[in-house]
Order: sequence, then structure tokens, then C-alpha cells
Amino acid sequence: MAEEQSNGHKWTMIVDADKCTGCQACVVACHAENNVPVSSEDEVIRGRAMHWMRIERYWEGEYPNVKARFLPVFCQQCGNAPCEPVCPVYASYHSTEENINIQVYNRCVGTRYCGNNCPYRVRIFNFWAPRFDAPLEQQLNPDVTVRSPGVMEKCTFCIQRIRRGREQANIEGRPLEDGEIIPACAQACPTDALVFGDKWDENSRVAQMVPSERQFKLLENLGTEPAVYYLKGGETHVGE
Amino acid sequence: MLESRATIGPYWDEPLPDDEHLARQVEHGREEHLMLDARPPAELNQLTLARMRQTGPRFWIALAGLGALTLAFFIAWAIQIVSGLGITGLNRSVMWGPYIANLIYFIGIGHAGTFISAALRLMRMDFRRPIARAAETITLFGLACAALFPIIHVGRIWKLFYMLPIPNQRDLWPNFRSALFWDMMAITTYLIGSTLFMYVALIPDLAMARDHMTGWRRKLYSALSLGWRGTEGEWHRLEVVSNLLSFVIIPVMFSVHTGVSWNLSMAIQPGWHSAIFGPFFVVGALYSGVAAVILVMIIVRKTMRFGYFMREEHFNAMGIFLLILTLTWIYFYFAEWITNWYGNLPLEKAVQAMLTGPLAPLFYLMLFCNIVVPLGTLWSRRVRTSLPAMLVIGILIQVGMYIERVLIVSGSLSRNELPFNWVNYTPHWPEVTVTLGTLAFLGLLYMVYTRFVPIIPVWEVYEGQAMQGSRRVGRAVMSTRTEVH
Amino acid sequence: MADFLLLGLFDNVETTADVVDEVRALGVPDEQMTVMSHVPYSSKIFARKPVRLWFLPFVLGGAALGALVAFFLTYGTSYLYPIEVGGQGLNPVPPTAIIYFEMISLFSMLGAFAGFLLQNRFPILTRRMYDERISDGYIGLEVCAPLAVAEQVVTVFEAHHARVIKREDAAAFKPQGIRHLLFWGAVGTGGLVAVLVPLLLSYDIVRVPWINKMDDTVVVRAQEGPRLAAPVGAVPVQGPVFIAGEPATAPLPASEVSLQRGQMLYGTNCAMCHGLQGDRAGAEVGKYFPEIPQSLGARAAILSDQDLFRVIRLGRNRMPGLAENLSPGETWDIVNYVRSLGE
Amino acid sequence: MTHLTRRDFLKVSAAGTATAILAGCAQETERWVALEPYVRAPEEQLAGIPNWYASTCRMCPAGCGIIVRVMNGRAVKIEGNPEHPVNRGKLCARGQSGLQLLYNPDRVTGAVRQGERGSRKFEPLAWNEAINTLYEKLDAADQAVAIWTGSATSGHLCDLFARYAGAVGAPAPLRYDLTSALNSVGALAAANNALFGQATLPGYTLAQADVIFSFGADFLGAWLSATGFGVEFGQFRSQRFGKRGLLVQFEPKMSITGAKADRWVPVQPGAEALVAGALLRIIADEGFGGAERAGLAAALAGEVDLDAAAAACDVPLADLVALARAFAEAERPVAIPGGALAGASNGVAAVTAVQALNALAGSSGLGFTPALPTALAAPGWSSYAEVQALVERMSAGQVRLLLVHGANPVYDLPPGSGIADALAQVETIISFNPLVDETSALADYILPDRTYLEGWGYEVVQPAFRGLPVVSSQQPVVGPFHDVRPTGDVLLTAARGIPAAAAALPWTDEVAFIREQITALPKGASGGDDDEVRWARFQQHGGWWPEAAPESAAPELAAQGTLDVAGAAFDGEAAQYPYYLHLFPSVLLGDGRGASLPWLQGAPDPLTTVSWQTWVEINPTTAQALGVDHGDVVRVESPHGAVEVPVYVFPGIRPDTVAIPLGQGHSDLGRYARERGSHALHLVGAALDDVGANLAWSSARVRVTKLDKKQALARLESTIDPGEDIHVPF
Repeated sequence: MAEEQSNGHKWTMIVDADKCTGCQACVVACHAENNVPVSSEDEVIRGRAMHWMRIERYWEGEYPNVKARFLPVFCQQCGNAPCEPVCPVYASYHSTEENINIQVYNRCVGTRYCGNNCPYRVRIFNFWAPRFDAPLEQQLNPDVTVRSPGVMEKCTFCIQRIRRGREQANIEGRPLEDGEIIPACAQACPTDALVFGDKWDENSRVAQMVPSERQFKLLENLGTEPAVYYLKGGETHVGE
Repeated sequence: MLESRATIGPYWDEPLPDDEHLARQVEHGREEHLMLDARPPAELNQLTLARMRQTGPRFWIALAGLGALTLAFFIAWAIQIVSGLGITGLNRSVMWGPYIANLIYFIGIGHAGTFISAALRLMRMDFRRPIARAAETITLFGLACAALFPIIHVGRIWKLFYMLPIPNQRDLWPNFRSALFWDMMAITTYLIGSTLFMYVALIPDLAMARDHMTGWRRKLYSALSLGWRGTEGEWHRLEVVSNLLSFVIIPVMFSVHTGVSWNLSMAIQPGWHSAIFGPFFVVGALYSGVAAVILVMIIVRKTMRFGYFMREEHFNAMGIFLLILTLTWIYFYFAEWITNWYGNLPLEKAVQAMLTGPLAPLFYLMLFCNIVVPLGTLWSRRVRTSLPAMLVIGILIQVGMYIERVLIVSGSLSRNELPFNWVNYTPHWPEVTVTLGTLAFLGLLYMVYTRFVPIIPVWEVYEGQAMQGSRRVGRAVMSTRTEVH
Repeated sequence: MADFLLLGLFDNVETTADVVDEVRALGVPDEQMTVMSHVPYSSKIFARKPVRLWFLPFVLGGAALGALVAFFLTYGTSYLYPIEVGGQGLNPVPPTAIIYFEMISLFSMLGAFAGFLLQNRFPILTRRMYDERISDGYIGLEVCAPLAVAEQVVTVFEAHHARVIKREDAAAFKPQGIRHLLFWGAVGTGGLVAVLVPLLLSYDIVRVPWINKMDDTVVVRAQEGPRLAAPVGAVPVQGPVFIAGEPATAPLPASEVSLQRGQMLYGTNCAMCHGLQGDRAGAEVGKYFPEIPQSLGARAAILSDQDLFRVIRLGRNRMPGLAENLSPGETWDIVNYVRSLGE
Repeated sequence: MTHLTRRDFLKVSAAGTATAILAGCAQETERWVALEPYVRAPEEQLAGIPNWYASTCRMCPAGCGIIVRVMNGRAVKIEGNPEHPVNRGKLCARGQSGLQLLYNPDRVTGAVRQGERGSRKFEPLAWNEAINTLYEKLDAADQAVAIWTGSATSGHLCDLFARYAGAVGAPAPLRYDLTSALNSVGALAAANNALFGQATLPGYTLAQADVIFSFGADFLGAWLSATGFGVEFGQFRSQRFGKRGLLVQFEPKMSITGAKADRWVPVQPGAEALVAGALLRIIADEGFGGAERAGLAAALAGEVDLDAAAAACDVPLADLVALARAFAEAERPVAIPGGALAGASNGVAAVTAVQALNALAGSSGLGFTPALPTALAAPGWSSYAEVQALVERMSAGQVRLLLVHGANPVYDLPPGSGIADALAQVETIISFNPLVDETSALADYILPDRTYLEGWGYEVVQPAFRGLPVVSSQQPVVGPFHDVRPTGDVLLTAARGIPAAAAALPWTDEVAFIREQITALPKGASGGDDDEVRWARFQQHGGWWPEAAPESAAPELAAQGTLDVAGAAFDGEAAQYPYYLHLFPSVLLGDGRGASLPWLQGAPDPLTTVSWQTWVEINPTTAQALGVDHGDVVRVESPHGAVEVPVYVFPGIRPDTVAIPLGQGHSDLGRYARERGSHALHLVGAALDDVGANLAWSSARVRVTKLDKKQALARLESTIDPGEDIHVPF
């Protein structure tokens, strides 16, 4: 159902696992753009690290033929999102315009049902009130709420940027151009491993990358129809 | 023994037969069965009401203890609200913990009450009569405590009213597609239903209390008994409405625990996403519920000295019931387990591996409490009728079933699709305090309640006794049952 | 003629039944008799007409009401508030079924209970003929009869050793119609209030300062102070001219209108130094500043548009910046005008 | 109609984060809020519309261009400058975190005096008084003044300091800190000088390369210009026709570059030269890549024991041959030396050996920063030998005044260097650092400079990419957040009182100086004919660079003769100290500056996902032998010192090596860094390398003993072993 084209956009992210160096630039960029608080050492130890986007590292093989694979994981903006229907107050719902999965902090009562039902575990719960030692709060992005304790939050594809971009385009009375809107993570990524765009715009970069033979979706078997596509890491072999 | 004589004079002074061999049989029957051991109503009324008013030092000490624990619970809850859920042990993968397990558990023990009195009433089982109300009371307060937990559990309690289907300036309505909303509906229905059911059956006894009490209690009871006089019409309608309510409330009861289980099984979480959860949880609930009823029976009988009303026969019957439920529960648990085990899907296996691995102590303790002990003992009548034994078994089953709930909720959650995010869960002090405190709260409510209403449905006992008589068949005396209604 | 209410207590069913027969023989109709007991003895035990029951309409009515409520909670809300979740569609059947089941059950139970209350006229708010010993096992027989018959009834009672015989003037027992109306009225109003008060809250008519930690955010939002000074001399990406989003590289087309406006503005803002034609002719102030170019047009020719723009707005050497006097558009008009000045 | 409005309400709330709707639930805020009347808005501020300022990142010396998003006069986001030739619109985690340096809660908010060194009791000082003090001290010290700058010092300050020193006849300012040591700029420059006669840092063009052999250089992580190389790497992986190139990483401990490599070769520490030599030898012997290349290889390669080389790599010889062939037969192969190997006792030799590989294919991927048309040049780095010289002078009491800017000697040097005692001999120490770091804690005065987001400057980028010389601009993006003065102005003002200096430093303020330097440059890519415009464009576009790279031939191999492939020497008996110590800069904390920024502390290390802590990486087999597991605290002991750190069992490291990240273990530097983790530099001696110029910081052996202590590691990853059945989802 997620695929039927409407007059809206189908915002899509491509993650090239072959290029991701795990350098955490996207993670920090996300913290900076979305006012995500930093969790203390103890919180991390208790398994409560707050990152809207995390880079999962998986080991393969044994020394000396060991490999480390990086997998950036953030909200997959599922077409059929498991987190949406379970919310009793519609805090998590599907935007018919951006075709992404949206979390309305103000509605959230914190049942954390969505968090359980997210197979990607990308939904973050505010266990404490967010803390920004003065004057660090001067940096906070005015386009983004600071979430109150007891609220679920997650990656929004930097919807504040999507909105700004679209309003700007409306003001100038032109259609959105590809690459005009870039989320903080993709913007920062040095190797260009993250590509963002509107899949329904045929000549956008993502539209051209999606058909790649390296393409796969995370946990595809669950049928959640993510809006995030991954490109498998390749390998060049040496010698015979 | 002459049928004619049985109806001359009140049913409670049936004379003994002349033949003393038969007489001994009759007397034996009276010792055995409450229904045959008819006493003058005045006496039973006095017995019940006297216990209702008695409050010894032991009572007050118990009350104080429970009260203290309850206070601790509310304080812990307040702290949690102020400082945020961070003080609990929950983490980014295990977002549901004991609070949800408690919800399931308390609804569970609340389950048997209404079931026993409603189902057995429809099936005209007489052993229900003296224990029906004790059971229903558990339902009432069990549900009340359970209903606390969704509230304790949420992150922004001050916004909880968003979940209520009331019109509001935000133009928002709750999402009827959410299992939580179904659950809310089911619990409300069940709570209201069982309250009505209990109240209806309570009216004649309240009237009785009104007739024998003075002062404020008399005022209270005359208000509550709605002016009951016991006319044929009133009695008849009472019978009918009780049957109607029993009829509706049984499916509702099933729906309640199914709804609770669906909170879990609607999620695509390995260890949860299983169609068997509905019936499985219902059975589990009945299991722990019946055990809870037995515990309450024992406590009530001991503390209120109701040896006359609650006899071996009742414990025996409940014991058998419990045994049947044990087997059913084992069947369901096994079905669920073998399905996951045989299917051999990595994640389901991971969940089971965790249960038999790091969580093995809890897991095997659970099996011991829920399977080994009941199966090993309940087949013997001596055990079933011995109060201490039943007390122990009942408590063990409570423990076992509670562990089972926690394992299902938090255990499963700590395993998920991306192994990068597996996090184990350990409870912190708030969970512990709140859980114990709620148990105490339940006990507190129950204690106070027994001092305000007759915990024995006396009129049902009369009714049974009026129905039961004994007649001679050949050389033996058999108990007979005549519908007076 | 005044009726009398009689109440006799008997200690077993048999006797009561006999009494009932004899009283009936005295011509007292069944309706005038009531048997009260501590045990649900059915009417046929006393050979009396069975009690009539009206439960069905109540239960069905309740069920229907429940269905309505369920309809609102499902289709109703999704119509009032259409919203997509999880690709389930607006009105998926299975959840709807659940809500229907619960609501129908709830309201049919309430219906049954209401039926119970109303048929029994509960709560009974006036005095009734009753004796407390009934709940101790005696069976009471209440008879309502005119004086003459009452006498005979009493004799019948005595004949069967009634434990107690009460007799009172029926007028002492009023019907409770009015009181019931008041009672249910009170209940209704209570219910109404119980519905209205939450609405007052949920519509913010009565404001409770709910804790909403998201409103008092630490973020410095648009127009919130204290305003911080901009870096002096720094040049933003938008260009040398401090106008956010206003590129210094896109002049207005040099249309007639623009040129006229430009001329006007030039006259008021620039001419006193540069002269009306940009040649310092008649520029009073200009006299004192030799560095003012002889021909502004010629000077402008070697400058790019945005440089002109920047110079006008920010000033240069001794020439003051006019940023505060001119809007960007006006500045562009002047640029165009200055360009139009000949060498 | 209501339907419509409801839809709109949805749309709005869809913004979810848009602060507008947060007024949704009516509610008075407790915070004091002053609404600014925008009737006469200042030109540069429009409500809700951001300003962007271009500037230069100073979190490391790479000189990436940044654009900063400013709202309400507050810097809220740093992004890469899309026009900038170095990072081309991208930015690393450290660059992003610059904001937290600007708004760091522990910044020194004004000039202060410290009564007793190390007491950390600072009494505020009026600025004119402070400048006066500086003047008096400078005047008194005359020639006995030493200036110590580092990678956080803007280019213009280095120039000003240099001019001052020159004017008063003091020795030239020192430019040295841990970053320069870890980047082993000395060894690189020396090697390039020996091979190509170019004593500068090498730039590599990877975009078109088809084979990259990287010896220890974590060029994607924390080496030289990681973001620039990251961009190059991205292009390297997505070349035309789906070609993705071959990256082979030779290093004892897997870095993120190693993780991205197609082949990770665990070379024994110190044996890199040997391996490089072996590759050349093989190419020469097998005649790979044609006669010319083979010949060149033969000329360079000396006698190499191939089996020893293979053994040192933990790979069979056949693989080494295959690798050699792949390199030799590649069209555009690149070899990158760097990281720990350059810090070994044979550092220069090793770098030379590796760098020589480039010569095979005519150094196609190798390039050096072309000189600028004007005198403007990148300030050179000092060698460790010069540091030692200064330290000796200080200890000898020949230094009366020490000015420290942008460096943190006490933290940056191994204790063996005796820096602490030397500082004690200095009459006056004045620090210009924005935070109280280990050195400022020993200073008598702190005259905090503005952070790079508040201050002026320029940076002559080195290494440059694709042969483009770049002068990156640095301008204030926000007004000064505290009462702090730009060191340039402070210096210029103080210098006025000193006749010699006054003549050499005639500028009224630093901006005038910078402007003079910049406007001297010819018209660059951003155009601008007169000085005004060029100056404005320089700031607007974030720097100066030519339209196209100046023509420059691929560097010619100047050196002759065979390479020295001797292995490195390590201090500590192998018997006593069985393991090699491999130090590496944390990708996030860099050389330790990042430790004061919560974002960098809180972000997980890419390979271990540990945050906030220091750990020691140990190979699983070794860990088994030692009987340690994740989170067991061990004592790592070298001949020079010892640290206690928790273990991280790390599959990607040689069994004979243990690795510890640098960056933590601060005794100062603010609340986020203080007393956190440990500083592994304490395990390193102060020995010099083979050419006697650079610190051999990677030449220690250690022993590891288990303590019965545990410290839970703050890992983002699961601490549970998923077992065999659970498959990586890709």
C-alpha cells in the first residue's frame, strides 16, 4: 500500500554499506540538528544510549581474516509501520504527504508500545528530562522541539528541513529539486554513503539507485516496506 | 425420612430417622456436607455478622503492615512520576517490564472469582455457594489493582486522559486499532460487569445485615440493600438477573485476558507473536486465579473462623479444579514451546536459549512451581483437603505464574531482530516496591471489605440447605436435591 | 373504604401455603398478597400466579445502545479523524469487531441491571410492611384487605399459629412515584455533571495547568531574547549584503518603472553629494569631498552590480551606508539608475 | 470545511517538531522570555530565517571549510562548505562538535590570573590590565621569550608570533602538539624530502586510484585530513562502470580504514618497512607490471628476506606475491604511509619505504601542495628535537616567558620529556587557550583567545587536494560569547610598547593584518577585481583558491640507492614485556581536544562502540591466555609507566599486540574530560627516531596483568553473544 503514488513525495534514503566508514559524523550531526541529548556513561552502560541513528558494527570471521561491517540504522520510515497502529493516541502515524512515519511528541503519553513493536529498535524513549549544561542550550536548533521526559522520539528524516525546503519551493513557485533537501546525516557523510531524495521523482538520484543489484531492505522478510534502502558492501579480491 | 415430614416444620430441624444405623449415616452426611448440615438462619446470620464486626489486635497489626507497604508503593510511584521512568531498570530494548507483567498477573488472579461464581452458578454446582463472594471480591480488587498498572507504566501520566474517548479541543480520538485500547475497553467492561454481578448477589445479605444492625451501619445497609424485602418477585428477578449477568460475563472474562495477551501477541516480537497467546493466557489466568481463591478461602476461614461454611469438601472440589487447570496450562505451555522449538527459527530459538541459559534459575523455578508441585501433590485427597498444604501450593503457583509473566514480557523483549540491540533487563527498586506494594494494597482492600459486607453469601447457603434433603434408598441415606426455585 | 395491611410470620412453607389458600378463599385476590422469605421460594410453592418478567427489552435495548457506542468509537472516530496507520486502512474489521463485542456486552449487562432495578421499583424509598425476623428464617405473608376481611384474615393467621401478626392502615404506606422521579432525576443530573466536568477540562474551558514540560523549552526560539549582536565585519554566505535570503547577485530588471523610482530615490539619497547627473553638478555637500568621482556613471561602469549594491548599502570610505534608509528593492532601483547615467 | 482544517491541523502536527504547534496545549512557560521587537530588525537577523557564515574548522589542522547556521545570533549547526576544495561540503564528527567548544560550560570567560600554579584558583583580571601585564612580561623577557603554538592556532597567529619573535630576536615559535606527532608530519616531510625533494605533507588523489596500499594510515579515521580523504574514498569506491578499487590495509590493529579495506593484513609493528621492501623485491623478481616498473623496483629494493616478511604479516608468502602483483599491475596504484609505523624507531625509513612504492607508477596518486603566489605559506611544524631543545632551555632557566596558544604541552608530551619540571623553571607562563587544560592549569595568566567561531584568521591548507592551493578563511560567525579578546589583537596591542616589535607589527588589529595578506592574493575562483570585493568574497565563499589547479608534473623520484628495511627497535625486553603497544588517536576525541565535548564523548567509537571511556584492545586468543574478558580491568605496564584500563576483546588485532586509544585521561579540560579514562602516552618514552628528529611514540613493549577489578564498558552494542544462528542481516 505504501507504493501507490499520491501527489506527495516518497522521501527515501539510500545507505551504501560499501562506503560507510562508521566515522560517526552522521551520528553527531543528528545530535546537533535534532537536539538529541547525550546520555551519560552510566546510562549507556544500562543500555539506554540515546541516538536517533546508530552505526551497528558486526564482526565476521576470525583473526587474521576478520572483517568488520558497518550498518547505519535509523528509523526506516516503514510504509507499513508496525509502530503506528499500536499507538492508542495516534502519536505515531503515517504522513500521507511525505510518506514517512511521524512521531508527534505532543500527543505521546509514553506507553512505549511502538518501541516494543519496532523490529529495528530505533525508537528512543526519554527516560529522564533532557539535560543541557548551560550555556550548551544556546546551540539547540529552534526548529526542533526539546522532548519532555516520558516521550518517545525517533529519526524524522529531518522533517524540519523537508518542510523548510518545500515552503521555500512554494514561495518561489517551483517544484522541489533533487538534492535540495538533505537531512543532517546525509549532509555530513564524508563518503556520500547516505543519499536522500524523493523516490517518486524519476530522475532523482535515489530513484536511479534503488534498482541497483546490491540493493536490499533491512529485515525485508517482515514486510514493513521501509523507505530506507541499503546497498550491500562489495568486495574486491586480491590475486588469483 | 418421610417426604411428608420433610416439609412439615422448617427444613433445618429435620428429625433424625428412628433407625440409628441410618441416623449415623445422616449425621455423617451432615458433618461432611454443609448443604446437609442445615442450621437455623438466625444462627448463621449471627455467625456471619459477628465475624464481620470482630477486629482483634492481630487484625490491626496486619492492617498496619499492609498499610505501610501500600504507603511505600504510593511514595515510590510519586518519585517515579517526578523523576521520570529513568529510575526503573527499563532500557532501550526492554521497554516493558514488571509493570505490564503485574497488569497481566493481577487481572489473572482477578479472573477466577467471577468465573467460579458465574460458571458454577449456571452449572448449578452447590459447592460454590459459601465461597462465591470471597472469590468475586478478589476479582473486584484484583481488577482494580490491575487497572493501576497501565497508569503507573506510562511515561507522561499527566497526559493520560488522551487515551479516553472523550471529545476534546484537540479534535483527537483514541486509536481503536491499538490493542491497548481494546484492553482498556475490556477491563472497563469486566470491572463494571463483575461489580454489578457481585452487588446483585449482595443485596439480600445486605438486607439481612440491615435487619440485625443498628446505628450508622443500619443506615448504610438499608441504603445499599435498596429496600429489599425478599418477596417472590424480588427473588425471582434476582435469580434471573444473576443468570443473565453470569451468561454475559463469562465471554467478557475470556475477552479480558485475551485482550491482555493480545497486547503482546499483536506485536511482531519474537516470543510474543503467537496465536496461542489468547487461550494460553486465559488458562494461565484461571490457573493463578483459582489458586488465589484457594489462598483467600484458607485465610478467610482461618482468620474469620468460618470452619462451618468452608469445609473439606470445598477445598477438595477447588483442588480438583486446580488439578485440571494445571494439566490444561501445561498443555498450552508445551504447545507454545514445541511450536517455537520445532520451528527452529533463529530468534525464537534465541528466546528459548535465553530462558534455558542465563534465565535458567527463574525458568526452572517457574516449571517447578507450576508443574512439578501441583502435579505431584494435587491428585491426593489428603493434600487437597489439608489447609497448610494447599496454602503452600497456592503460594508456589502464584510465584510460578508471576515469574512466567515476567519471563514472557521482559524476557522476550531482550531478544529482537537485530542482535546488536539485545539488552538484558534487571529490575530496580521502584519495580520491586510497586509490585509488593500493590499486593499489599490488594490485601488491605480485601481486609477492609470483609469488615463491611458479609463475605459469606448467607442466603445462597440457606438456599442450598433448603434444597438439600436426605431420603432413604434401600438401606442407605442419600442426599436429595429439590429445586425450590 | 380504608384498606388494612396485615403481616403474619410463619415458620414453614407448608403452613404459609395453607394460609394463602384460606385467605384466597376469603376472597382476597392474589395481587393483594405478598409472600416474603429469606430463601428464593418460587410462587408455585404457594400455588400463586408466577411473577411476570420484562428482562428481554432491557437487555436488547442495552445491546443496541452498546452497538451504537461501538459504532461511534470505530467508524465514527475514524470519520471525524481520518488518519493512516500501519497501512491498515481506516476501518479494519477485526479491531472493530472487538470494540463491538465489548460495548455490546457492557451495555447489555447495564441493561439487565437497570431492568432488575426498575421492575423491583428499587430503590424503595417509602416505608413498607416488613418484619426483620423474616431474614432469620420466618416466612411473611402480607395481605391487603378491607376492614371486614381483615378481621377474618387475622383469625386465619391465629388459627395457624402465626408468630407475629402486624396490622396497619394501608394509608400509612404511601406510593413512592414522586420520590422515584426525584431520585432518578438526581441520578441523571449527577451523570450529566459527571459527563460535563471532563468536557470543561478537555476543552480547556476550565484550565488545569497540566505539567507540560515541552512548552517551556530551553530552545531560543524565533524572536526570543536576549538578542545577540551579529559578528562585526563578517560576511554571510548570502553575500556581502546582510540580507538573509536576498542574493546580492540578482538585480531587478532595469524597467522604466525601476528607473523612475531609482531617479527619485537617487534624488533624495545621493544627489546632495553626487549631483543629480552623478557629475557633482550642484551637489552642495559634494564640494567638500574631492574624492567623489567626477562621473558616477563612469565609476559605476567598472563595478559589478552587487558591488554597487554593497557600496550603497554599506557605504565606503566616507560615504555612509544607506542600508537603514533603503529596502533591497529600492537599492536595486538606484543601481539601475546609476548604470543608466552616461559616462 | 472543518474537515479541511482538521487536515491542516494534521499537516501542522505532522511537522511534529515545528515549535509553532507546541503552543498546542495551552500552558504558560516558566522560563523568562523576552520577545524582541522586530519592527526595526537588524539587517542580518530575520525572524526564523537562518544566516549562514563560511569559515574554517579548527578542530584539527586539516583546514576543512565549514558553513555555520546562525539563528537569533546563535550558532546552531556546523556543516561542510560545499565550495571548499578540501572537504567539499562534508564534515566529520569532530568538526560538527565545534559548537560545543563555543558554548562549552567550562570556558574561561575572561582574562584571569592564577596566584599559585596548579591551584586552579583564578582571580579575574581586567583586560587592559591583562594586556599591560603581557606587555611588561614581553618587555622584561626580551629575547628570553618562547612561544608554543599548536594545531588550534590560526595561520595568521602563527605568522604574527613568528614576526614578533623575529623582531625581538627570540627563537622562532614552536608549533608542535600531539596531533602533529600522531600525524607524524616530521617523518612524512623527511621521507618526502629524501624521495622527492619536497619537505611537505603529501596529498593523495584516491578518486581514480585502482589500488590503494595503506600502511598504518587511518586516513578515514583520524589521520591528516580524514574528511578530505573520506570524500576521495567515496569516489574511489564508486568509480565509473561499477569499479570499486582495491584497498589493502597493512596495520597491526584494525582501524576503520582497515575495516573498509578489501584485505586487512596484520603487520607486526615495526615490520612495515620490511613488508614494503618485500613487495618491491617481489615485483622486481617476478617482473610484475612490466619491465619499467620491475626495473624501478629492483633499483629501490635491497635484499629482503621474503619469508620473514610474510611471517611478519601473518600471511602466506603466496598472498604477499598476489598483493605485490595486484599493486604492480594496477594502472594507478597508491601507497600511503602513516600512523603508528611513522612513530616507530625506524619511522622515517618505514615511511620512505612505503612512499617509494608510489614511484613505481610515476606517483600518479601522489601530489604535493603547490606554493601560493604570495609569501603566504603554511606555518611549518616543529620536530620533537626542537621541543627537546626548548625543554632544555626552559629547564636551564633561559626562558623567562612562555606563551602557549592552541597546544597543551603537558598533555601532549610523554612524561619522560620532563616538560612538567621544565615549566616549573619558567618565570611566567601565559596561556591563551579557551579552556583550562593541563598546561593552563600551570600557567600564571590565562588570556583566553576567542574560539574559532568567534575569531578571525586564515589557514593555508596542507595537504591540499587535487593540487589546489587553498587559503581557508576564518571569520566570526557569532559575536564574542564571553569577554574574551582575540590573541592577535592582544599581541599587537602589547607589541606597540616594544619598539622593535612595533616596527615589525604595524597593524592596528589582526583583521587589518589578515586583510592585507588576503588582498595581496590574485583573483581566485570566487573572482573579485578590487580588494574590497576580493576580501568580501574571501569571507563569503570561505576562502581563496584558484579556478583550476596549477600545472604540476607528478613528483620525480629524486632519491637513489636501495631502501633501508631494517625492523624497528622497541624498548623493553620481549621476555618481560611480551606485547607490542599500539597507540592510536581516537576517531572522535582526536589527540584529546575532543574530550571536552559531550557529543564526542557520547558518540560510540566506531569499532568497539565504547563511549566515555578508555579501553585496551586485546586479541581473543591473547585474552583467553590472560584469562580476561570484556570489562576486566588490567594493568598495562611498559618500562616507562603503567595505566589501568578495562579490556575490550577485539578480533581485529594481532595476538602479540595490545592497542589503547588516546584522547582520554585528562586531569583538566572541563567537566566532561576531567578524571575520565587514562592517558596511554604515559607508557611511551621520550626517545627519538632513526633520523633523531621525531618522537618515536610507537616503540614501547608492555606487559599486561589482570587485576581483580571490573569496569562495565559503556558499549552501544549488545553485551550478549548472539550465538551462531543469528545472522548479520546483510
